[in-house]
Amino acid sequence: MDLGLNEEQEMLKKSAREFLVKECPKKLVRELDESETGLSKDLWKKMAGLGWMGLPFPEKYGGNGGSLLDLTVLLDEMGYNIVPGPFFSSVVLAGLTLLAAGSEKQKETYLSKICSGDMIMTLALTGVEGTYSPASLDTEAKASGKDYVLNGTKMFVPDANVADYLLVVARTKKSSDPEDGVSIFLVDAKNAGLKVTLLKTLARDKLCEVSFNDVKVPAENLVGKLNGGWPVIKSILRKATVCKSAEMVGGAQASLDMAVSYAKERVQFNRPIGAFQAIQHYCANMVTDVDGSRFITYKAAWTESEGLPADMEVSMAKAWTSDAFKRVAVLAHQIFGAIGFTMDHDMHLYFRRAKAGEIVYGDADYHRENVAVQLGL
Amino acid sequence: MDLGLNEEQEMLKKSAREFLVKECPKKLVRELDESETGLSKDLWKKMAGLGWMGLPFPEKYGGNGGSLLDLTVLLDEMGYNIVPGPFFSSVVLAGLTLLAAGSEKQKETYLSKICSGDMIMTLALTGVEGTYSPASLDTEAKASGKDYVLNGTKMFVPDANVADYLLVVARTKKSSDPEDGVSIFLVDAKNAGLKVTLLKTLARDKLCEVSFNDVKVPAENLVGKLNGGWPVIKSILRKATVCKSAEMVGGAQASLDMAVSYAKERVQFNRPIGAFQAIQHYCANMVTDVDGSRFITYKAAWTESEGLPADMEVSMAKAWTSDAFKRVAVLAHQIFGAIGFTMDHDMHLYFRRAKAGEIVYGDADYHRENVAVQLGL
Amino acid sequence: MDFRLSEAENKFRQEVEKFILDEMPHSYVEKDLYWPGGYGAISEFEVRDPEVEKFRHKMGERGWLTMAWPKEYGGGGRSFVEQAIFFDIVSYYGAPGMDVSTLISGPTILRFGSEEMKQEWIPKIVKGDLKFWLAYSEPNAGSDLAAIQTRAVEDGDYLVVNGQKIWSSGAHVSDCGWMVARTDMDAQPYKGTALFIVDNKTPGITIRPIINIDGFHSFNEVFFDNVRVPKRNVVGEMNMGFYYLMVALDFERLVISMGGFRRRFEDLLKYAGETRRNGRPLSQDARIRAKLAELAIEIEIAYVLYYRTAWMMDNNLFPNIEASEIKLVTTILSRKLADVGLEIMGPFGQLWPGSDHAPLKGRFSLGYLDSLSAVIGAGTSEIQRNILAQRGLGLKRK
Amino acid sequence: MDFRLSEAENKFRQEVEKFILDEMPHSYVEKDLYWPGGYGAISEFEVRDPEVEKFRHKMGERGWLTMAWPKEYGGGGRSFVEQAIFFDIVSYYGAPGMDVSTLISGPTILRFGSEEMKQEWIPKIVKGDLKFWLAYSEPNAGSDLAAIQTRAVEDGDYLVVNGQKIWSSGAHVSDCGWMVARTDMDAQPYKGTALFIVDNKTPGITIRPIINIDGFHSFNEVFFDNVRVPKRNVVGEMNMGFYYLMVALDFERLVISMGGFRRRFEDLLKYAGETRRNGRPLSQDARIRAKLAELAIEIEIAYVLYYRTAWMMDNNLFPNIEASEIKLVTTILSRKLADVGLEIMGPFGQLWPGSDHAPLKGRFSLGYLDSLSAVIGAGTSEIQRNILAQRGLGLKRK
Repeated sequence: MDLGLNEEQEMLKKSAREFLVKECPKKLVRELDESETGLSKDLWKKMAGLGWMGLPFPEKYGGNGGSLLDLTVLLDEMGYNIVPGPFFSSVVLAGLTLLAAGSEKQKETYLSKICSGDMIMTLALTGVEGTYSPASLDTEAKASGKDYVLNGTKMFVPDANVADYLLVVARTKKSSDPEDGVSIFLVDAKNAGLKVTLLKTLARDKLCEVSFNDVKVPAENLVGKLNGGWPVIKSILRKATVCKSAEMVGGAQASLDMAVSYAKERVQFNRPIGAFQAIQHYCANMVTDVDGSRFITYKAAWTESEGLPADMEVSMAKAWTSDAFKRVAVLAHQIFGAIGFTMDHDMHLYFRRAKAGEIVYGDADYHRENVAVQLGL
Repeated sequence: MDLGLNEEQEMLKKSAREFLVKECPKKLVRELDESETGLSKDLWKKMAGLGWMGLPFPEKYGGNGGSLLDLTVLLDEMGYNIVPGPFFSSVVLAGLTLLAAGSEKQKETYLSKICSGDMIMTLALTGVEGTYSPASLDTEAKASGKDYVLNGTKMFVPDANVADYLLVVARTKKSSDPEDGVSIFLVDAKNAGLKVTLLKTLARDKLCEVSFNDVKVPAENLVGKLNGGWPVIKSILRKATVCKSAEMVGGAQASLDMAVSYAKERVQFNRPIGAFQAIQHYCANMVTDVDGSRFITYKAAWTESEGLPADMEVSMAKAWTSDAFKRVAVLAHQIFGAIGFTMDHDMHLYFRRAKAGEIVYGDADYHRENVAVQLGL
Repeated sequence: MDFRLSEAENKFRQEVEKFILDEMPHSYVEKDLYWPGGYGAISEFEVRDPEVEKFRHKMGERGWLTMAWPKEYGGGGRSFVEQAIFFDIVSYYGAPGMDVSTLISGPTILRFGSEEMKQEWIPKIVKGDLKFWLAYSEPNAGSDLAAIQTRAVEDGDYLVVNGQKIWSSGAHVSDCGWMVARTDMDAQPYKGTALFIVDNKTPGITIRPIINIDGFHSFNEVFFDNVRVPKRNVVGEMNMGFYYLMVALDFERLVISMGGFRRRFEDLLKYAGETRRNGRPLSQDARIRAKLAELAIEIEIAYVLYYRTAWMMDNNLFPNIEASEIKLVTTILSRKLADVGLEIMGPFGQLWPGSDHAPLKGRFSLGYLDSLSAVIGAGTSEIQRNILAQRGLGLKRK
Repeated sequence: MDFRLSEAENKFRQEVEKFILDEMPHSYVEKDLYWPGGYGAISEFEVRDPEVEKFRHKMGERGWLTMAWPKEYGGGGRSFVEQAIFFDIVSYYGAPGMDVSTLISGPTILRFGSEEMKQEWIPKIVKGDLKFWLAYSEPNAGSDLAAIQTRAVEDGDYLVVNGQKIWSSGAHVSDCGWMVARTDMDAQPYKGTALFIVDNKTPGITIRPIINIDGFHSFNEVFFDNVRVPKRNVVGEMNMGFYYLMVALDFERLVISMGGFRRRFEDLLKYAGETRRNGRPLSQDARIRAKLAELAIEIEIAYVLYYRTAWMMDNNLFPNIEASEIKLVTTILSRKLADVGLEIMGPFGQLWPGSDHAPLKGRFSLGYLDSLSAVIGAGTSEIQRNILAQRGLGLKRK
């Protein structure tokens, strides 16, 4: 057993913390939250310069050859500081999909640009019902000569408003088994039949409605096997789930740290409020939640990273972390009191993200049911 | 609106409190818990002398002509002090069933003896599955000449070990509608084919397994209509549920009172533990739970007592009170610490009953589902 | 016991309902995003709407804004149960109604103010002519209200006020502040604090907006720079303000938007019945059923505590435990209703008001944020638990 | 990172498992009703079973009772991760294992005791010859251990002890008490308390049983009436006992019956799969599935904290936050496992051990009571939260 980070991971963590404090202050986070794009090109370039976009990809595509576990270490820190922008979409959702299923040529052409930060990509998965079940996939792709023609609407596509390309998951065959007949297509965001509408959300993350109206896609843009896309998506969803959990762990840790330091400063009734037992016990519950979330998430990340069966671990991590981050963020707000309820304060930035993180890739109920299935129930 | 007890109810409450403190000390409760019968004949007679057994029954049968609401006021106090014995079985379960469905002759013969305390009766309802669904009724009664012959096993029959008579709910007809074909029989506990086995339980209440082996019952002992027993049972279950809730409210109140007074006395770290904010907040949560339970239960009791549709109110009361009493009892134990974990202490008497009360007549999950049905879901 | 409304109460209830349905300004209904229990999305605290003013005047004419006051002062002479019924209906429809002037200032003036003061202020309050804001909290005096630092120094017929208030809801759209300030920094607050009315137009007052996390401007910081307040605006004795303030806290007991909870829950119930996911209505999911049932039960708990409190007040019983209990129960409910709502709505729940696909106008999404204020405003949950333990159960502080 | 056991660790795990399956005394298995996390139903604290003694000796021979001690003192020289693996297996099978002597007294003597003391006690502890009981708590010193009143007065080569201990698990079936008493009532406890071993056979000791709510006699009150304890039994310096005791609390960190949780959860899972109600297996009920999944996740949380702590100890990191976290997590789990179990079992859940129809030997019914002790024993949950806040997060006490 080795339950600590290795030296490179510790260094990555430390340097990410320092970089983000400096380069991604909360003022910028707030501006990007309120902006249409959510993207700071300057910050994006600097992150690319640090090799973050290439972290989990092989060196031959310009990546750093890191593991999924390395990526979660970085995401933990990105969650700690909050980094708006399409990193998760481009690297986790699109990049890992291309890596898993793309042809050599696709990887050379596109993955290398993702690694360099020159291309932003995202994954358009959930249909109008907003669920992750393959049965609910309602965008269709029909073969037409050398092309495929896509029709349908995708909901909650992250960062489609700034993406250069979209990986679109579409049904290419009707089948009694909903997992059969699903394919993935690389679609140029500039395609005329594609309409992207930014959705206004609680977390002010850039989720989009994307409609496809006779969108023509050349056959060479099929990613992976025709009709064989679902196993790829399943695996990417698992990876995205654990990556999101890691990001949430970071957010929970930051919420705790902020609340504890405020509890030490804020004086009421002639003593720091952190001297009140109620506040102390809130903090004790928070740190317990944060540590539990972190270790269960790292176990899931390690398991998935090693290529071991990880369905149980990943669902456990997401179910627990979704609830735990929410509990932590609520208690942090309780400690901050009225000041935390203002737009100028940082706490709500985390509180919003706790909810967004809980919702995406299945909430706690969804993953508990997955755990029940894995338990053989 | 009138949300207070009337004068008679206040007097009943006060006199019950005083009587029980004197006549039913915890020493006696403990002895009865550990005994085989759970019955103090002396206490039973005194209670009968006060007219408690006849409280909700018409004067012509020797009762006091009180309402169901009056009965819940008394049960609240009986729960507060804890009164072992077959009161609930004889008065609530059997007595109210006889009152609702018995013939005039049955009422004159049996109900009057229940009122005087000279006869103890109970209701044998749940079958081997232990549920309250009519589909699970597995005791059968077959007509045979002028008699009925009963076969089957009843589980969790309260106080059958001291009952003179049992009201047995049996299936007299198979039907696609499980609510159809259910009948109620008055069975002499001395009947040779009847075997009563006391079950050992967490709450040390006297629940029994009762098996019927060709038990002959004369036709005149049919209570209510042949095959028409289920609506009666449904109404009795609703009444029993609200009566049990009232008893639990009393238990929760007692747990709170005991814990608060201990918190004022017990000194650690040079101050009463009740001065610690953690303990104060526990107590605050407890009193909120107790008051919420009391008012929602009284609303249900009043609604049922008035003969208004009360399914929603009763299920709300039982669902809430089951959880609330449990929360209160757990916090009380936390305040008592190690001393509350000893057999000589009183607190566990309540803690055990919180669980027994939660289980009987449907737990919180069961009643929440009922509420969902009532909400039209 | 009788949990039914009396015939008169029922008639009154119908009267209020009809009035609101007939008269409620459409402009108000349109923009209403109020979340029950919360303090951040109350549109009356944002802008002053002439239509709403008119509506309040009509309520005032009926004596409804001050219905539990004695008739001699223009009150409605109605019971607290009737007031509770009124609030229930008003908040069910999200209508504007009582405010600081009618709920806090008026009753305090009636109890502690001079006859002169009553003559000057009460009639206007009764009619709904005035909007007051609450000038209690300061940057270093939140839960610890006794720590206020704003000073009021006597100067002839005036008090000269210097200092700062914060979290002042609707100060920028109100007429007057209902204010406490220290008259003697060395005395205990109970003996060195004045409670008075300050006109917003007095020179030296600067109001700065605070935008809350809902994105609303309802809170303000208010700065006082040598603000001269006539002494006749002081309530009762000069230095007894803190005492009056503490007593006045009891007047706020029944200010709970029970109807708001009921309404939003009905919305959610309807949504769960009508929305299909994975091939069946959400309302068929056992876990969702259980969650909705839990909410229904908790709303009922709040209602029984609510009417019980009103009934106690009508019967001269002192419901101080119940008041804190309701606050705890309803603020927890405020959060839970939003949280469960969002869980049920899945990814659609996060859509913000104004989004095309947002279920139920995005109210739950906003409410999810707004409910953070419920457990903080008007005495945090921790303060409520302290009160319950200390005032209610007699536990010592040390 | 690597969450897998190494080959050696795996081998050791198998070795322990085989040993237990082969050697565990049948008499012990029969009567075992231990509930994970609880303190009230540990049969070793009730009676002294010669079969169990033999079994412990065999463990002692393998060095397993003191496996993380240095080899020079007869320890196993194994890692804390290995000790954690050992505990996991031992508690999974409900086998007897380490006790106060091996977990608390031994390590304290090794760290603070004189060479003479080590020579006298360590070899016997290693072999499993001795059973110690913990003489810490007193009637007025529970959470507030510094308030102990039992006195130890020096008299030549002896300490003369007078006073009373309470909650002393298994005192009546042990050989020696591991005891603290005040040597100087006027000094701070850190400077006026001795830590020493007292032989149960010393005249003046009276042991009275306390029956706990499970119906077990495991607790005792122990009275000391001029009990003469040789000074050579005092650990380290005469007045430093309280300090040693606080340090020793850290030695208990890994005493968690993780395997017990795992085992009881597996039982429950099986029960839910095999038991039908209303025409279908309980495991098909969506709410029951959710509850079982929750338990599985919380057990996993406890496991990651457990191994993380062991790993930290092996790497000379100081896991004091984690220790309190595990205590909180597992004691909450102790209650929840019993509560959910009983909910799932419906009315059958309440049947007590010995009842014919009791599911899973009635363990959950008993466990439901016993879990009340989990959140109290060895530092209440409140004390754990204080520690986390103050020691772990640096919040001030005043």
